[in-house]
Amino acid sequence: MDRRDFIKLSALTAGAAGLAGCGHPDHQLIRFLPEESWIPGVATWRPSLCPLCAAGCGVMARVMEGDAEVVRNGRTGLLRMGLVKKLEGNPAHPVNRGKLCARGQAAVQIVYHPDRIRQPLKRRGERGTGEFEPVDWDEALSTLAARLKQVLDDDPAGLAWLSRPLRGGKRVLVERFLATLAAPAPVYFELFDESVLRWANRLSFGREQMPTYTLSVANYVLGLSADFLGTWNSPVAQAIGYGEFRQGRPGRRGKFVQVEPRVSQTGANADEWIPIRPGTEGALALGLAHVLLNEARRPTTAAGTAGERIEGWLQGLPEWTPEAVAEQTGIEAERIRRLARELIAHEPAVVIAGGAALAQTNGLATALAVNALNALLGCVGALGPVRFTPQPESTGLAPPHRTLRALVQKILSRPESPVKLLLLYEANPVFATPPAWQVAAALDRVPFVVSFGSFLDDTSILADLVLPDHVFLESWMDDVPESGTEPAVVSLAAPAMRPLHNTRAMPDVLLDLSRRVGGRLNEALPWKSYEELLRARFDALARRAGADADAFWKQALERGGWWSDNGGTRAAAPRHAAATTRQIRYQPAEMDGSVEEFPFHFLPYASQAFYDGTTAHLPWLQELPDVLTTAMWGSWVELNPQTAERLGIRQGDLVDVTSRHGTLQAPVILSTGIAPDVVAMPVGQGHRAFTRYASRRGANPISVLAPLEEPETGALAWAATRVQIRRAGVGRLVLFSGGLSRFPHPEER
Amino acid sequence: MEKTASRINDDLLRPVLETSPRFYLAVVLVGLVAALGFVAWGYQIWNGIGVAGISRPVFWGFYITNFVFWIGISHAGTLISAILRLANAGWRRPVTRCAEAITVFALMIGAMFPLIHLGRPWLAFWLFPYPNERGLWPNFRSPLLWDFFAINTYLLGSFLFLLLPMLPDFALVRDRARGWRQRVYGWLALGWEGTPRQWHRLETAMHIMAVLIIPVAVSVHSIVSFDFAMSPVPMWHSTIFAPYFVAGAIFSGLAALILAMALLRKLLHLEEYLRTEHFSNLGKLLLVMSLLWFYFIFAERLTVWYGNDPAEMAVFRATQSGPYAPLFWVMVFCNFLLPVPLLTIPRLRTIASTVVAALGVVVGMWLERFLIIVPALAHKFLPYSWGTYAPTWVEITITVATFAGMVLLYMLFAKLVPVISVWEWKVGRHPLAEQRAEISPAVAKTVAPEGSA
Amino acid sequence: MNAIYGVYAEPASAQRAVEGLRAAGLPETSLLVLSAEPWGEYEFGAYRRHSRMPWLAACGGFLGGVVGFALVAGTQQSWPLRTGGMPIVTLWSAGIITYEMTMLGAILATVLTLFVSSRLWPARQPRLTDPALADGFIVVGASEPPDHLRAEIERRLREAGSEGIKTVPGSAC
Amino acid sequence: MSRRWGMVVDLDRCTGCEACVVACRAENNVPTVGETEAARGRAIHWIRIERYWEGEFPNARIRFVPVLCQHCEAAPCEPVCPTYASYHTADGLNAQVYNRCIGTRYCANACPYTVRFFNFFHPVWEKPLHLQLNPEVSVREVGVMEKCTFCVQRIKAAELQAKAEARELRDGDVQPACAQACPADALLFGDLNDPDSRVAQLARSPRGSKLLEEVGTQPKITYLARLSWSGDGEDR
Repeated sequence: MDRRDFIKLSALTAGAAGLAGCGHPDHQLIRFLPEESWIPGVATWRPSLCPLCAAGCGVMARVMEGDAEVVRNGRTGLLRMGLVKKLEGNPAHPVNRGKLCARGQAAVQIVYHPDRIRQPLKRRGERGTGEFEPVDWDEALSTLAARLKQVLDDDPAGLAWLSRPLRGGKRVLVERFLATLAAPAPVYFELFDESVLRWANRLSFGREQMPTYTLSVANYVLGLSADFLGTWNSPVAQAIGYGEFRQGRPGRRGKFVQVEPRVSQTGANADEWIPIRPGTEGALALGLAHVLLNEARRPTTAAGTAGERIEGWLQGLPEWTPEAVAEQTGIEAERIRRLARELIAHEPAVVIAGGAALAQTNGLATALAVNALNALLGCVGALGPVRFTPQPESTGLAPPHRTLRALVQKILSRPESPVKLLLLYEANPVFATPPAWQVAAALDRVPFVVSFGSFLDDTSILADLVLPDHVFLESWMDDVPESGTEPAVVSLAAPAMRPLHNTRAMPDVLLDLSRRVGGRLNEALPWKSYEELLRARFDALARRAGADADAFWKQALERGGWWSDNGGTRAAAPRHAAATTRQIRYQPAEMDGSVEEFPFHFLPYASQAFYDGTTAHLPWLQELPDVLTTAMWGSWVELNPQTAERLGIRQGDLVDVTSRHGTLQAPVILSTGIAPDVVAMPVGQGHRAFTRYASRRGANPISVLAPLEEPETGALAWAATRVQIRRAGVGRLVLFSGGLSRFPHPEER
Repeated sequence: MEKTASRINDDLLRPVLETSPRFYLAVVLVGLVAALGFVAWGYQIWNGIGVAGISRPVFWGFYITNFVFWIGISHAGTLISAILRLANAGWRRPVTRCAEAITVFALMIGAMFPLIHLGRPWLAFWLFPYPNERGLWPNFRSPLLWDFFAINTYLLGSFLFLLLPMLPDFALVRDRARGWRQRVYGWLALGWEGTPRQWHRLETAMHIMAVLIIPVAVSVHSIVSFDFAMSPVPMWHSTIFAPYFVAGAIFSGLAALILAMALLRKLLHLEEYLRTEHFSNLGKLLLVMSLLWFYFIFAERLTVWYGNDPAEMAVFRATQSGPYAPLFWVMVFCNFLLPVPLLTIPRLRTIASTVVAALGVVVGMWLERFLIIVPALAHKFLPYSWGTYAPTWVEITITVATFAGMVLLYMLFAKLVPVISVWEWKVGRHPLAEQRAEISPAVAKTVAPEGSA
Repeated sequence: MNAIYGVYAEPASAQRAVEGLRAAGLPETSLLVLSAEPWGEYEFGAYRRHSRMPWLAACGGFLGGVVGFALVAGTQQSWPLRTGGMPIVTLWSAGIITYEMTMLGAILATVLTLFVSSRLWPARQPRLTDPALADGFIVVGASEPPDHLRAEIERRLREAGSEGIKTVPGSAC
Repeated sequence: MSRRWGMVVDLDRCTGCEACVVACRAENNVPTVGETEAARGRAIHWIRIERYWEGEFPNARIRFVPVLCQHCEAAPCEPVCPTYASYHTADGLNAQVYNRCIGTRYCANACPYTVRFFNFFHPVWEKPLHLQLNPEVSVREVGVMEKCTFCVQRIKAAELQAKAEARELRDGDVQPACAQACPADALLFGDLNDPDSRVAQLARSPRGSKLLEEVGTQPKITYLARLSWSGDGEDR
């Protein structure tokens, strides 16, 4: 809005205020002249992308006009603008085909969250107290530019980037930004990043990426601790396939067996749930392979490279008899034999391992064993249920957990932190790492921390400068889903609405910053805006596809991205040469804490509503009853009723969950679907700070985790902690279901 | 004889004509408690009905319990006095007015509860059938509309039933009092003279009213039971409900009447008028109703138990052995185990023990209403959506306030109106009073019927 | 009002007074009997004529019932909204309202009949009151007595055992 | 021929992911009540996924049952409402007219499925969360019952659209928010009076049954049974 508009408008509102203005403060606001024209009551649909997990679903945003209170040019006023009212799946998008999960549906609340950061903030009080004062963008950026220059002059290694794993244009931008400045490579961190499985796929199949499970072609699914219908990999795509698998093929209903220590939302759908001792999923896979190799006379070579990775495979896994495996896993030998026979009898069959199965010190061996089993079953490849989405560019990342630990160690290695400036973007490691990693202590020692966050969370509250990003619906978005789709996909979306607050898109801020810093950066990052960067990337894609660049761009914007229509088109997808040829030996998982002192296996799991905690600030999700426990607005610990009775604990009692690394308190929910020596707890609550809805609510299971890791990838073995439990009083549970969890039996009258 | 008549007047009109400071003090105290109820109600209207303890699925709680309870109490009066009047039971004479007053006040209080419990009480008038701008009439299929008609009919009917025999007593006060009382009571007496024609018409009217009011009373509590029985809620959807509620209503009404009489007797020194025989007779009635109540609850529970419908059994178990069991067994004690021995064993049958039994029944019947409403709603068909209920201070305050309100109304009534029908009491002393239908033919012959003159 | 009357403590003497007045030739319409309690078991206090009150009550009831049914059926049809898979005019539920309105009609008719026939409505002042009435005495006398009978009436009233003779207006005794 | 909107819920497809629950909330301006009120049993979810455990460890199994208003033909909630706030529309919807509701909560008691929800307090959307509100759905005030409408606003919009294009409504033109979001296609919506519609065809499935059929409410939602598999290779 320019000055003239503003004057016109002031006159207009002065008149209106004279008529109706007294009383309500809303009426005294300036009414800005609309920047775009809207027909009242008519909805427009604009493609966008769901930013909440790595699945990368395409969404359609329903935009309608409305009066928003906004700040423009330093003035607060009402602006008639297009507002996103609802998110739905983009029907054309190959990943989610018009469907969207609960978290994706709730993502719209991120835009309108009352605690969103509305303008740049500068720290005022002590670090971590959350006291900030607003600054304007120019001042904020000059401060940052000055700092950056100072760091670069001193030693570029003093600059660090910490974010969740990035893909597409943002990754290109950030990596080129850092590389040009000769700064260290970006550090990516995400709790449930599945780097173990990626690494295993690289070793087994030469693909360092998550697999795509095409359940609609499977006849038998054996799940190993993978919550593939809820929170794992590409849940919407997998759920679509699951519907087909069950009832989409007349006369052919797929069978589904889930093996896991605690019934997950996914396991709840299984025809058969088999509890297994945590960390022994790999042993089961090897036991099944043993039966197939020895009874079904499958040749050992049928598993190809994937089999060669396993020590003893080519010899037919002689040690892994069902009896030996039964001893480890707690599953009867007969049952193991039966499962193996079923896998053969119901081809194509697929084994899906993920989540807690791989979050062990032996996670890589487990993943490799499952890969080999799948290869033996012949289900990997273009026609089988396990496929690999062609990737237009390299997806390989340095194993994230290891890089974060390296960063922390680097900061703590010297009395004065060698990292002088930390740029923080969409990662919350203070919340999502075990205390022994000392992330908070490390961040505290960095002299200047800049956050691009839209909210003050456990990590960004430590920032010295907050440069709030646009949220996804206000930004140019792109993404390259690595699984969940058969054709290669590069998603693209223009902003679905104008920014609500005085925020700026992170990529544009980086570009702005590079102009301010100047020099080599200007040449390396020639784009004026992120939009231009994306356009350049799509022009390259268009060239590769031999299409007209303008039409290609326009079509991508309309559809929500580019994907090859016939599903057969394979973009250049690098196959990694096997990093190593050595064989992996399966070792029993190492657990932190002795069985005697810490009798219970502690199983954190990604929660249905909050995943890893990034969506805990959304009231819709706080009030979403967890489907298995019906709990809302809090944390809980799941306990087998027999165990609870033995310990004198009843539902709703508060318990201390103590590991060697800490104690947390949460109320108990009794569940028949959990092994007696396992306690489970959802991740997502227990934020020290994360808006009015999530701050100091519930408990954070990560805060008691041991810092064990999978040795090859350095991934956190987040399911490898043992705990003890003690009743601590009466807790408070908020349950949606006030009744029984089962139909009452016709008992004795 | 004239001395006696004056003494009766003195005894029975004294509370009307003289007021002690203690009365004012009591009125203020009781009135304060009642006023608290209005404060709580105002708080509820201002903040939303959510300040009450109801929730999903127990959408009805204390308020509807109180509604059913007070409507039940209202059956004390009119029904009992009408039946006794028709049966020409002489001992009824000092009892009828106390009883009828209970009816009117209990109905007034009970009828408030459907309004108190509304989510949007300011729109309560939408329940009334009147031509309106919305062009929308209320839904006559709804038992709540039936309640509206039944309660209004009953309230009007019992008010008139109470009012008519008061006219001669108003005339009496008018004739005895001086000053403002004379004017006010003169106006209230509507020019009552006491001619034989008036006496005759009054008695005929009372006879017809008694005949009419009994079926109305029966219908009122049947309809209150229909509020529940028309919904497919486990243990509500029952054919036994209408008579079960009517019996329960009479039961609790009788108990309330006994309590009221005992209080009046003590406070107004009416020992000579409300005598042991009255308590003994009412006690016998209470005993009969207690047995009848037990018969109903037995029939209801036995049927459910044999039916073994899963949904009904859930409610059955919740009340009998589940979370509501303590309340249930207290109810059985109060309504059956306590009153039956107290009222059967002659040695125990004193005024005091009758009062104790009545007190038990009032408590027990309140619990019975609660136990009909809450456990059933809390255990409907889908166990996932079962729930619980706990009242809040708002509901408790309003409940207590209505009891205070009842006491207050009764105190004011006893202050303004002779609480024992003076003329009916006097008639009771006539040696031939009960034989007036059989006037000796010799006397009758000398009479020239007015019509043929 | 012009009246002359005696006050009697005993119903038997009141009966004698009534019979004496009749013997004196006082017309039945002038005979005045008042009491604070009904004396139906004595001839003077009995009122023989049959009342039409039950019939009027029945008529009121019928009228109320018709109004009740018309209200239900009429409103249900004036804006026909379907609920619960029931017909638009629901006889079973109309029955309840019809019943209640019938009873209401009958009750109102009864009370109205009482008020009108007992001259209580429209409200007015009593023709005669005497403080003795309240104390249980029975008033027997003549209202608007013909002048030529005054002395005779007074005598008869006294003979019957009156506690005192009063005249209205004016005072006696 | 008039329409009769109905739904089929395939329990063999439902995964309990609760996408429908949030989709409904977003579409229909369902208020969030907050922790304290939710703890008192006052959370509002027009559609919920009931889960029932069967058997004991280690043979425990779970059943998910999405429960929403069944839009019964003989709906017990309708006749008990004194103000016609709850009534039956010509196309078979069990409608709730918020403006007529005075909050007797009688309908909620009468509903055997407990799918009616009450606004115990005035709903609050902390600014600027209110900007998300769907302008096509009214916001309910304190003291008013609310429940699933089968997204009547979408039905009306689709009918208008069809009229504008001078054509009949096609099967699949109307999708309530829950069915649209459901990844596994467990929820399917359509016209039961059209024998060729997918919903009518599936409603005839031998796996079909009605929830609490015995109560006599004649619900318009058909549940297709979840099949089970004993593990020895046989379907049951």
